Amino acid sequence: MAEPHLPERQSPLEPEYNPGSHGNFEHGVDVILSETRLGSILQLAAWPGEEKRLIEVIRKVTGLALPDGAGGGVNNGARAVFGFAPGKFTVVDEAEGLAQAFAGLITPAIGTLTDLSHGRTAIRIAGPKAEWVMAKFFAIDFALPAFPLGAGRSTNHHDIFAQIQRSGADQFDIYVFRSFARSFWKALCHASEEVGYEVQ
Amino acid sequence: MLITCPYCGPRDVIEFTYQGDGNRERPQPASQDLDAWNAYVYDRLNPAGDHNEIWQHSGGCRAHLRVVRNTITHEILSTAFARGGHKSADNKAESRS
Amino acid sequence: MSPRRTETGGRIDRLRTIRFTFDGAAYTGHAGDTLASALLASGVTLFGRSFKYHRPRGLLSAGVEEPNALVTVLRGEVREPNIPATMVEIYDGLVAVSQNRTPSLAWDIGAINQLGGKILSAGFYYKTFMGPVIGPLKGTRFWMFCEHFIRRAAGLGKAGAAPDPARYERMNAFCDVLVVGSGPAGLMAAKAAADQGARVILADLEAHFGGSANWSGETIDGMPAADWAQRMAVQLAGNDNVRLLPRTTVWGYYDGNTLAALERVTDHKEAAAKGEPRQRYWAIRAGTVILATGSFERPLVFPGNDRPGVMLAHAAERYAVEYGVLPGQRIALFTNNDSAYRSAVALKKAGAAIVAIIDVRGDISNEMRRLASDAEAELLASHAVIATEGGKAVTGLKVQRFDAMSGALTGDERSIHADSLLMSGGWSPTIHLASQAGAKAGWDPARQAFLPPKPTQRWIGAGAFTGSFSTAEAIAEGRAAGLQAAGGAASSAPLPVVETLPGDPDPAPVFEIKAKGKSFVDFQHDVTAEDVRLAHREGFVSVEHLKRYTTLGMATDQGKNSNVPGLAIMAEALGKPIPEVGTTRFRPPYTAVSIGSLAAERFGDLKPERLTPMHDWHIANGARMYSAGLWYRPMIYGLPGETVEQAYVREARATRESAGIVDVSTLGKIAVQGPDAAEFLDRVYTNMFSTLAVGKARYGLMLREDGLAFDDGTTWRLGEQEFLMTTTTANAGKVMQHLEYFLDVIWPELKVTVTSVTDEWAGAAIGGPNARAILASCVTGTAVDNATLPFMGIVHGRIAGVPVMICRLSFSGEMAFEVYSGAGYGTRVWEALIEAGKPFGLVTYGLEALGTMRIEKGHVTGAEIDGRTTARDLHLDWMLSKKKPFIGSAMMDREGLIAPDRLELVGLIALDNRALNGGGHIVEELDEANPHDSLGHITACCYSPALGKYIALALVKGGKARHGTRAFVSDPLRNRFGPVEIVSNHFYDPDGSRMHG
Amino acid sequence: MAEYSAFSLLKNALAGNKDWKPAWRKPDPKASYDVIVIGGGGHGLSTAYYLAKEHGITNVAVLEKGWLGSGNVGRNTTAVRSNYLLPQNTRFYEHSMKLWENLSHDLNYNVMFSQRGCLNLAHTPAQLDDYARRGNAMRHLGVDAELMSVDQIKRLVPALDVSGSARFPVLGGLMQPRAGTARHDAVAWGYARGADRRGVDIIENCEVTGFLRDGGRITGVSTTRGEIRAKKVALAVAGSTGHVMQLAGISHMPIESHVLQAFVSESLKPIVDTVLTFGMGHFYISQSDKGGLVYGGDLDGYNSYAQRGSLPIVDEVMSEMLALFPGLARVRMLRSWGGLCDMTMDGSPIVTTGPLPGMYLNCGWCYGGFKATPASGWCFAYTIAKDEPHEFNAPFTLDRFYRGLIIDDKGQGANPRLH
Repeated sequence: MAEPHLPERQSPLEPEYNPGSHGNFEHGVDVILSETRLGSILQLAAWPGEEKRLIEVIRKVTGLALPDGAGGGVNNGARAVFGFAPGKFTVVDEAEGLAQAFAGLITPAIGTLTDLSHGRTAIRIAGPKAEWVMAKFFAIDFALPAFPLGAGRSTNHHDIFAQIQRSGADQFDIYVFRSFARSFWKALCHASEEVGYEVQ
Repeated sequence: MLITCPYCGPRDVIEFTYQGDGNRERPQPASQDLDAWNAYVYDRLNPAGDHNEIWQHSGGCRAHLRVVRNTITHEILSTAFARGGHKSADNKAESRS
Repeated sequence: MSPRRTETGGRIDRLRTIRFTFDGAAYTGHAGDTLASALLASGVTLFGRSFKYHRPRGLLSAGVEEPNALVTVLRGEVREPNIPATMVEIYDGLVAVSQNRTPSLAWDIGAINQLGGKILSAGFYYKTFMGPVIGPLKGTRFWMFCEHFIRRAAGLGKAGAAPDPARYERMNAFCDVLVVGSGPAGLMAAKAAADQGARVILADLEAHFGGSANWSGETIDGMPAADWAQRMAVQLAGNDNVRLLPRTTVWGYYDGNTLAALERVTDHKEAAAKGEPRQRYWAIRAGTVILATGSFERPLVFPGNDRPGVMLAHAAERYAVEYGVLPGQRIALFTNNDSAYRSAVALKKAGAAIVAIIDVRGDISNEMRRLASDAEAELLASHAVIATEGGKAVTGLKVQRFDAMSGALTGDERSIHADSLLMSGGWSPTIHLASQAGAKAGWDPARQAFLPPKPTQRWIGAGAFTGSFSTAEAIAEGRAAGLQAAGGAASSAPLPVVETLPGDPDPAPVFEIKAKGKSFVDFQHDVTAEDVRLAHREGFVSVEHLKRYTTLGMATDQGKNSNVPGLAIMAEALGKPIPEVGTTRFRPPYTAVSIGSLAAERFGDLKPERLTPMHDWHIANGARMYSAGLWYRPMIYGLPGETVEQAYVREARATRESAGIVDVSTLGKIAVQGPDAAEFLDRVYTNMFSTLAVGKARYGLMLREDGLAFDDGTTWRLGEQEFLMTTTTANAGKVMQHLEYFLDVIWPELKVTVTSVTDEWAGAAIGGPNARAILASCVTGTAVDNATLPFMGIVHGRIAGVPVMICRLSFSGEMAFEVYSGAGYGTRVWEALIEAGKPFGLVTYGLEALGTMRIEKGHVTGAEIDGRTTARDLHLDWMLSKKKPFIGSAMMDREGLIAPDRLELVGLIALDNRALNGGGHIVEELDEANPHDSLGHITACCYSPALGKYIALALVKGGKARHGTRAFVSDPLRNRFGPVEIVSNHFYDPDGSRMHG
Repeated sequence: MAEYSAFSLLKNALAGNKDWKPAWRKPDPKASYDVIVIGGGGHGLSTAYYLAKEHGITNVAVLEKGWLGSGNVGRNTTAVRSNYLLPQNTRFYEHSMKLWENLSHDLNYNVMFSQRGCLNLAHTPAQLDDYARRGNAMRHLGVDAELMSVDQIKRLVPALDVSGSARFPVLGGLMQPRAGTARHDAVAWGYARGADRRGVDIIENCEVTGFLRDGGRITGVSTTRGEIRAKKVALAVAGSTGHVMQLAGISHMPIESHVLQAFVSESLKPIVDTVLTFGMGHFYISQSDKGGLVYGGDLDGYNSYAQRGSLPIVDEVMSEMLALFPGLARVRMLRSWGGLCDMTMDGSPIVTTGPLPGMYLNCGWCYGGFKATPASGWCFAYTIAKDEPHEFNAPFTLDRFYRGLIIDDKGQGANPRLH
């Protein structure tokens, strides 16, 4: 059932989204901030014991093979998946309609699918000081050995819950609740001023 | 204080919500034994020493954990998913307190 | 003569002159100076006034333990009070002022307190100021009258009201090894750990790494120790796995090897760079901590020991060697141990005359005698200082023969002319962090000091911290600690070679010289040896009683100088050894930390703002916003000149007459999915959900485990195994945790997932007689007529080209619909509805009108479900299923929850046609002068356009039984009294004909 | 023992302060007493004082495991108020307030009770209505309460940010003018001296290690200083109630022990002249006579007997403080410490006979212990002396939870960390 073409979604960041260089950029831009505006953000959950079957469905639909282990994940540019809780995975796609691709495959025997494409906002931070800026918010270890490429983490900054995937050696994708996204974005920009940042 | 979530690894206590005494047994839903309900809702084992507790990793994976923690030193002796079973294998809190 | 800058020497940059002011006078110093060293170099000896007696005080120390020289640093209007001058690095334009003096530091009227002398002894205030038992000053009045003046006299610096424009930041850090302190022990530890490949953080509270190496005058590996330290620091800086944190005080040792540190990032700079924080608060999770925090030199307690010019010996050495400043020209030293001899040699070398070394000990080693003669000092063994002379600066001192065993003074007094008196009472390891980490310190009778306890968390000690006071020991222990912390094997490689002056680390057990005059133990708080003995006499003998009764150790230096001497004096009074008096358990912080640093990134930004998808539309269209928890919601969309009441009455009336629309996106929404979802909801709600048909919604009520009402809302069955639960805005998070708890802990066998989807959906509720017509004109893909969309039915369609889900339910009591769309389309759908509503006069309404219409309908919200009410209290007992157990069912009928005198929900109508107030109480008999016998209170109130009356909901004893009776509103807080009629809470359209259509 | 007064102070000063006597004796325990009070904190000492003063029962021992006043009486933020919502609490705390108002005279010890008021700030209209409900409830019980406007608040506390641009602007507040602060240690010492002067034995460094029984009846205690018998054994060990009740064989109680941290800043010239609470979080502040800002916030939120706090609460409290006082960012926190709170299932205390024969129980003070000190001791003494509660403490039974007669001022249910 192909959806008819849908209009563009409104970004929650809009009035505060100011492309260009900011902060202490005269000394170099050390992080780049952007909203990735993904078409699909899904939560997939498997009943205990059904995780392997769910992972197999994810591979079939997205072509992404999840590595073993808690918080494991993988990212191929357009699509990404990572575990964020026992038996639970976030699967994203640049394109809309990923939920329909899973329709019928996540059977009641396996688990559930919840579409959060509107409810979560994806923010990317990239650059040599990405770890430094992230450490201002989250009490988790962002060093590469502790937080490997592709891996996912669930954490929070006070009231703001976040899922984070490392999508590059010095790049993180942060998923926050849409209603909090603007506040978090403002705080992220503020914290990035020290190192100089560019909004793309 | 750091609590090692079996899924997320060691995390700061700020990510967790305390859900109290983990030794309590909820009566069967249809039970009319008011004493048992009262004990479940109101009474707490409150030892000075090792204690079985429930914590939720509310700022992380949101799983509930069974944690054995010393209430005097705050040392955490073990953590496990609450889903795993009803009590921690070695109910130290009751034997030591 | 006075202090002066030496011609050469010191680690300051003599080519760079820095200009600053102190108490309005202009001074200069050099780059590398502290405010203390620069002022001392300019001849300043008077730095502050003490707390109680306002005695003139000079520098006691050169570091973080300074109790006397506290200043306020000004940055424009922003004030930073109580900063030790020893910790202020000067910069061009620095403005510092002295404190606790009127009108000036030199002439302070507060000094009159010194005349109070013995009346103002420890704890005197507990014994007086109680005032008369009768008359106008009875009770607390006389005390409060006195207190008014006491408060103004007390206090040190002044805080400001101007908001601090600086930025503060928190940084989360992780490392294998955290090294605290960068003296020779810390440097060796950091190097050894780093060489093993460990992630290392090295923190030191000073601006430069090196600790004692910077002023010890020793050589390490053939080079001056300071150069050796610098070379080590440079080497460490070159390692990727090492983070160096200068100007960083590790102040707290918390559970789980979590340490808190404060980095002063820009305090020493004229201005911060763009985005640069003033201070950075490091929360460090360390695998192992190496405590190489060194030790403090202790003062000696003798009469006049607080006169400006009396200083700790090592501090003078530091001023001379590190800053090129001599505290005096003619220096005398008073000691109970060997370390002062090295100080004497250093000061002599820097150009001062050493007039005497007064040592309480009789048998002085030949090595020390040689050092004394190197310093060309007269050595007075078995002597003690019994007085100092001078006004606001030392001009001389008196000594007498002293027996260290008995403490007896004998023989003639002798005067010595000196402009500086240096003292050394032995050394106390800086064990604060180890003590914070959880264990009790142990007394070492040889060192006459408390040594660190056995570790209760993962730390290793090294250097003077452990009582190993020599640099050679520090270097060996540092390397061993670093290797151990990083998991490396012990090394037998040769250690750096230290060349130093000789010295025995053990002092004589002499803390106090008992002679006539005030001998200070706690300098800042003016606690004297006599005060300690008074505390003993009155029975305040345990260490905590001593502290609390005399305020010993409660000053800004936290007892760093006074703790051990105070205990020693009490121990002597009790005739017990020192450890039996007790040891102080140190608590965070090690040194005072700015409140701004702790608030960090939340300073000026306490809580995030939660915004609905239509937020910007509301602002652009004149909504006045209401802060509800973290959310912002429209309160009214006021027209020019309208009052709040006029606006909500217009909005509510227009809704009832035609149609209105309100943003309901903030309602909590939880996806409840899985094969057991219906069963789960049956257990969670008081009423049945398994019987709900797909495509229908039902109003549900939840109780807490204890049987009281918890939350309510509608839940929609979207599929056989898929529900969308809505909760009240305020309780969304609590309900989510409640559900998760039961699924995870109580009923893990249920196959259900719950997911917060509050933010996934934008919600608009459109209600009123024309609501259906408006919808019909803009919805495609579905009909919205009564057959297709009956009451509590759900349909899917499109508005403005985007998918929407519409449920026909009503909070306003009108024919109403909730329209949900993906949040990214929220504004688009909202605008389409507004456009479609134009022909019908659709109004946007806010929380006030929403509240008005719900009061008219008698629906409950958080004001009534306040955690103390039951379903019966709220007349919701019809929702309590008798067919199944549910959470709270077993507990809800206990005697206290069904008692006849409980508060019950009723409606009220103001009979005097005046507005009622939320929180007003209800009484049977009005007594404005002495209100009494409250029956209950108003939970919500409004002007009802539908009834043309001021109405309210209230919780009132007796409830229904009072319907139709008269009572009074009694609101003394707002002086609102008047008659009301008690009626049913269902004011308007009680049989629901309007919403059923 | 000498009365304290300005005159005695002067006389002693002229004598070089050599003649002052201990504020209380340090006796060895006797073999038996009429009443043993376990716990030499504020409540235990005030209980002993009022047993002697009001009921003439002077053959009393107060047993303290450490130094007198080492528990919460010396670890609190010193606020005294009776601004509760529910009448059971308001009546009790108002009785306490009346005792406070005359306490320095009563004890001949200046406890420095200063009625500088307690102001609860409101930040939304709904909160203001909520406070009005509470204030009116107080007024209907004869307790003072008034609403303050933003302008009045600004005049009272000029350093407070009352600008509309604050994240949570101040809309008004509920003031209890008779509330205030007292010098916490002085309360313990004053009661100790008062009880001692009436013959009570105060025995420090005497830890109870078990209970003596005759059949089901409690007949005394074993201690680190030997066995001591008594006709009545009264517990006033809030913070350690769970632990001590276990010694009596009662393993479960409707109580959890939690850590509450408190903080003090360096001394400042006067800047906060009342007791102030923040409405959009959990923060309260006052300023001591010495000039330190004394403040605190929420519980750490988990069971603890450690008297040591955790870092997240430190950050939270400071953040809330600066939301109210942005000018204090450069002021420095000097000390932090933790106290152990008996948190009950409804946030209200337990002062009752039993639960075992011969035993009397005073516990569950949650945050309210310090301000309750006089009334707690007064009511507990009454209950011990008469074997029945006074009407002020009659609602504070142990079985009220089970019977649904809960006194839940905050409406949080059986979740102790939220009270």
